[in-house]
Amino acid sequence: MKKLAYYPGCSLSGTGRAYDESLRAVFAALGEPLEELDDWNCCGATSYMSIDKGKAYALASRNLALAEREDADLLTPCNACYLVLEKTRRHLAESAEMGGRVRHALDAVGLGYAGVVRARHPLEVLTQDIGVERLKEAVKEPLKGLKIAPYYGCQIVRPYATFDDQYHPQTMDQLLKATGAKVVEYPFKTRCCGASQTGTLPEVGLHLVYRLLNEAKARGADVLAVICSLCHFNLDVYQSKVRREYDLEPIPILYFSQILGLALGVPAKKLGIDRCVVSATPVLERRAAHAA
Amino acid sequence: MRPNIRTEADRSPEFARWITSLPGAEKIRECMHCGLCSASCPLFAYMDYSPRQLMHLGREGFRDDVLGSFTIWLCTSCYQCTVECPRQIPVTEIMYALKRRAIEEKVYTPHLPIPVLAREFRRMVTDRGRISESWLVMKLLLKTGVHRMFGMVGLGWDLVRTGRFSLRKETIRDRGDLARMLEAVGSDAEAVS
Amino acid sequence: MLRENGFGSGPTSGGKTNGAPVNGDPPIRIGVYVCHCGTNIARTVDVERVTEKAGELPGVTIARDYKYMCSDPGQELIKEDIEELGLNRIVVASCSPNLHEGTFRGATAAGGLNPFFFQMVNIREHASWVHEDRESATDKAIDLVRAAVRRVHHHKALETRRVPIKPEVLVVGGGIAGISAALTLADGGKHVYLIEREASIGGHMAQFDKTFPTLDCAACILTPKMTQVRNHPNITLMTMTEVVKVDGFVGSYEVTVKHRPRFIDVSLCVGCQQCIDACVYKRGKFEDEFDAGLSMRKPIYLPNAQAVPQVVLIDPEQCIQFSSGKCKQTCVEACDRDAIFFDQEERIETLDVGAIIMATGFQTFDARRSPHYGYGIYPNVYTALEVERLVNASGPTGGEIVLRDGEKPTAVGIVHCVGSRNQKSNPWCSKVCCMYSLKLAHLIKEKTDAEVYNFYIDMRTPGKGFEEFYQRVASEGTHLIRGKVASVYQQADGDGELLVDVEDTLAGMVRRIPVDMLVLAVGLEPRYDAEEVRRTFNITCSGDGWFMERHPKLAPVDTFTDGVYLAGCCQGPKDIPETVAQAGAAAGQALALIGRGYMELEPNTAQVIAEDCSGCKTCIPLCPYQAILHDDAENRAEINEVLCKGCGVCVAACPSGSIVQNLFEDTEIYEEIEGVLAYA
Amino acid sequence: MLEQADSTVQAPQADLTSQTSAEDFEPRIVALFCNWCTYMAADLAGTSRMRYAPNVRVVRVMCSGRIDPQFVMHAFARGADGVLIGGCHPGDCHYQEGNYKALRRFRLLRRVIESLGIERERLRLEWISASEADRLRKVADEMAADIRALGPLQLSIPAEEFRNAEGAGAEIPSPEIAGETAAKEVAVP
Repeated sequence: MKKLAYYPGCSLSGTGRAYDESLRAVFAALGEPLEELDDWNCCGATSYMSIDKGKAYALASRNLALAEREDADLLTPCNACYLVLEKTRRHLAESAEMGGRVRHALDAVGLGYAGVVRARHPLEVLTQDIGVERLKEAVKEPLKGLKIAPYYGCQIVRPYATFDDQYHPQTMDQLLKATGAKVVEYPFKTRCCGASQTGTLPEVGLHLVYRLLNEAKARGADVLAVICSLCHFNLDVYQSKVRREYDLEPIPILYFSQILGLALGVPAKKLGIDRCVVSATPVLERRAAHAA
Repeated sequence: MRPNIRTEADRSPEFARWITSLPGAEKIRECMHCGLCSASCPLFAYMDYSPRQLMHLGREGFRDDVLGSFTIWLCTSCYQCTVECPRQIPVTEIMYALKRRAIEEKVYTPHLPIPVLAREFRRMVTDRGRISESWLVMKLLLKTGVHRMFGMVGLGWDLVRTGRFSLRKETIRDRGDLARMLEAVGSDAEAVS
Repeated sequence: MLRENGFGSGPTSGGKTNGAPVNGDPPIRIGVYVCHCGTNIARTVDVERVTEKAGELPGVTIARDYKYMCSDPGQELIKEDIEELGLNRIVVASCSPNLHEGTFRGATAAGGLNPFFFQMVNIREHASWVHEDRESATDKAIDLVRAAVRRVHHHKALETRRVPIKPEVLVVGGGIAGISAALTLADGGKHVYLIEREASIGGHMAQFDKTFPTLDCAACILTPKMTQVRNHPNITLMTMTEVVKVDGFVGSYEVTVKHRPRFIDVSLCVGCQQCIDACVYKRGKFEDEFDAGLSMRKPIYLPNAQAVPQVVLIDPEQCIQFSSGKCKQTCVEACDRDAIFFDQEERIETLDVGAIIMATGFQTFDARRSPHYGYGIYPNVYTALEVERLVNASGPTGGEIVLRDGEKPTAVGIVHCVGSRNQKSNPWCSKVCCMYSLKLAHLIKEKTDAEVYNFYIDMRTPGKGFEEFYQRVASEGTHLIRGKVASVYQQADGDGELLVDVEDTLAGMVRRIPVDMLVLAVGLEPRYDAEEVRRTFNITCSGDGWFMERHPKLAPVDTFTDGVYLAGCCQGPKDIPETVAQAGAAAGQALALIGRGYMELEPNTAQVIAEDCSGCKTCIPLCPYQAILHDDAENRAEINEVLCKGCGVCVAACPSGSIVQNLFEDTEIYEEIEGVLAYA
Repeated sequence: MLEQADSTVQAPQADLTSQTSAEDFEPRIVALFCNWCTYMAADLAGTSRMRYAPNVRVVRVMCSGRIDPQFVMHAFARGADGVLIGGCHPGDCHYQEGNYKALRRFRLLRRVIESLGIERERLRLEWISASEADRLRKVADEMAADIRALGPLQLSIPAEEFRNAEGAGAEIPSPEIAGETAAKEVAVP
């Protein structure tokens, strides 16, 4: 397995702290502790691309160059970061013009980029490199009785990810099943959560969030598992607003890594379970009581 | 309200040439108007023109209709349209290009928070190399109307309560390097109108 | 004359022989004719300049340009010039030799010359149609004409060879295409081997209920044809049979076929089906292929009610006797004809035929490849072929259109273009889906009175009576919504109801429509093994995988391999009347070929110049047709002209340059190369 | 034989020098196409109205296996800047396996021409089936561009030696010209 440099991205040090905490805990529990990429910078996300393409690619490529210096691939938990970094890698390979401009810019600060660094998502690394079997063996507290709706969001399956099916992705399903939990059929696995529109155009974003939550509820899910901090933000933090507008029972939103962490026996505190606005504790306690 | 009739004088051949010269966008000439982009778009419900109509207006050169459309600001880059399009039109990338051009030409609705977010985002990344989400949100609210902030109070408290609201200003070490890089990469030729 | 130069057969000098007598023959007098092809050539190539330049070339007596050289007056021109100007070589610069070489050889012969004193120059497909710049296209045309003029000096009088043609014809595939072709040939008095891979003939058409636009019953028109095939004295029908190898060439193909065991003696079984009743399986356990998996059958079964031959078969993958060897064999007991043989084995046979008709058909697009329609995930998403079986009175529901739970649907969506018109699956239009979707809309409406929604991109109804049918279905109140369905999902609390998201592009809005049945109008595509079959028969596939016709307009049923013809959907999507028409055309071509009894072969064979051959045997193993033998007494190679196909491999390999190929002599090729390179 | 050859290598050198200025240099490419696949592809390119570089001049043979290495040498000697050989894909030969023979000769021939100082880009073998008109277009365009970049063919060896190579035939190239490697290659069937 090629060395991985952990690229948390900006959200994971802010609103997405629980994702950062739980990922580090899970990888440590599996004997592969994460090493953070030194002095990484923001990938640029969708906003920067909306203003200046060249600068957006330069910004993202600095991270690729830093990883290349360490001969590592980037472990990228945020969907948006994953997409931006993969898109940058491909675009620089395909476009001689942009490739030239970006290399020139990297050159100006003594960096180089030959194009061998890939962005890799934890789902991919956990299912392909570490393997579901190894995870299964490491499970200490099987999550029997917990019903989970797996939500992948958009940018991880479209348009660049090749490690999973873009209509019916399975990697998170496999990981969650390995914990002993039940994965419910969820048709909106890859629908958009509204991204930053919840903040910029609340009436638009909230409806998208409502549909996702309502469907999960209707499918009998106890929790909704996510893989992206922006999805988490929308589904969790905005849930109270959604419930003010629509009739909806609360449903806690957990990062898939938090769920894996619980199964691996990591204490809830270390997984940031208490960082959910919609508390997951009642659901988890109910399940534990039921299982006992 | 603009009258629902257009003459040839409303068309900008330059705009049509520009849009079809974007990478992959020559394919919009092959659009067969199946509407997959529109029907698969999660934000369609709020759009004035459907993505399909926007592509068509673009290839016909109706610059003002396209750049003035709300649609381009609603795109969240979920790439569903790009993946679905039977004629492989890179709709999402075209949306990006349209946003860039609209910002460049300053033709978007004032007070529309999306371009403001984009600009503030850029400023913060350019200065510090990373985004401090709490600061970004606050700036956005200040720039686009204080009234929104009141609705956000409960939300902010939720974040503080769960330890997710941080006023720390995130930054990278080699800020000088980053600035030099962004300078050296030059500006986009595409944006020239 | 080149031979005199000995080892190495160096080329002749540029102008040395041009216009001068060759070996004491009369002086070379060449006529060059440059065709405008209307504006097809003249638009891009300066025909006058080409003609003028040609006139200046050594040996050229006359150079003319003409609007349409292939027309009667055009050919007449050649004929008259030969007679009046004493021409003895002809060059025509026009289209591809694949199109009109025969025509102009004919004109040359009509003028009294040996037809092989002719050379054709392709300035349409190779110049005017592929270039835009008039000057460079004209320069290229001039170069090509110069090459031909230099080449034609060295042409010789040649005779075509005649070889006899075997009168039998092989038809591959027993769908409506193969059936029609076989019957036409058999009625014409020719013996036909009709081979079919499945256990019954009938193909896809046998599965359909009604046919558009007339709504006549498919079985009623097909079954009599199938019976005719079985009873026709000139047709040998072989089911469960596949071609494994094809040797030989036009007029004399040797086809090796493999008969898969049926475990039933076809000559004994009368189709009474008592064995099926007696089978140890009390009811069907395996998906019935003919019913598109909507009903269950036993391991011993009749392919379908109208099957021809009316003979059962056993699926060895499913029958207990084969898996365990310990079945009670109740079927054997029940058979009073003693027709069951568990020990039947695969059998190989060789058929000698003069011509072959490919009628291998199509397969429908696998709807799972477009996962967003939910086929295979939601039970009430069907393919059109499944619905054909539901509608069919002899189908699994006796013609009732019902959902999996037996309920009648109240709202049905029909999605056009599934798998078709999409760069990610099949870019082509499958041609029949619009019409069959309208037909299903009509039948569903008639039988269930459900709301029917047809989701189409473009409604394509060009055909006799098609537009009228479209109008009729529209008048019946079917919702015709112009837009492609983007997603289908089943609501958690929706009673199995499916929600369909589609942009109604005419209204400019997205509509979310609940249906309880969704029908996917899957397109047509080449069969999964088309590439393998193509190789077996040495024919070509076009880029999209369909078998390729020799010429899209003028030879639509021929292939590039002489004596192999195409019928039906193996060449591209077609409806039934078109398929039948094409099958007739293919049969007609085969009849024309074998009816003549012989065929003329291009005289491009190779010969050994005996006195130059050193007997090194280099050429002998190279010949793919074993046409070269070694004469031990004389120690030299000898070519059997009857076996030689004229590839020229031996010519290029001969170290002593002692093999020559007619029409492609070294000198001729050298002159051509020099001709295109010489600066004017 | 030498006398014969003398008269063959007439003017190409002179002609070439007269048009060597880089801008207006248009490569002359002789294309030797088999009748069944690549010639058909060229016809299809025509009926499909594809546009490609006008530098290619097609000479038709029945099979790529008919192509005598001397045809190629001769084309170079007479001023071709490039030679393109087109045949059916392996396994698709109309005459079973003539294209394999073409491939064998091509490999050898490439070494020979390289040892004569002719850049390898100037000789190309492509499998193009009757349906691959688009591929033909691509190859023609690519080759024209590649050779335009190389400039006109300048033979770096004395004409006399070149004639020897040509006369000897590339099936058995004379070792002093083709080099030992090429000579060894002959021994491999």
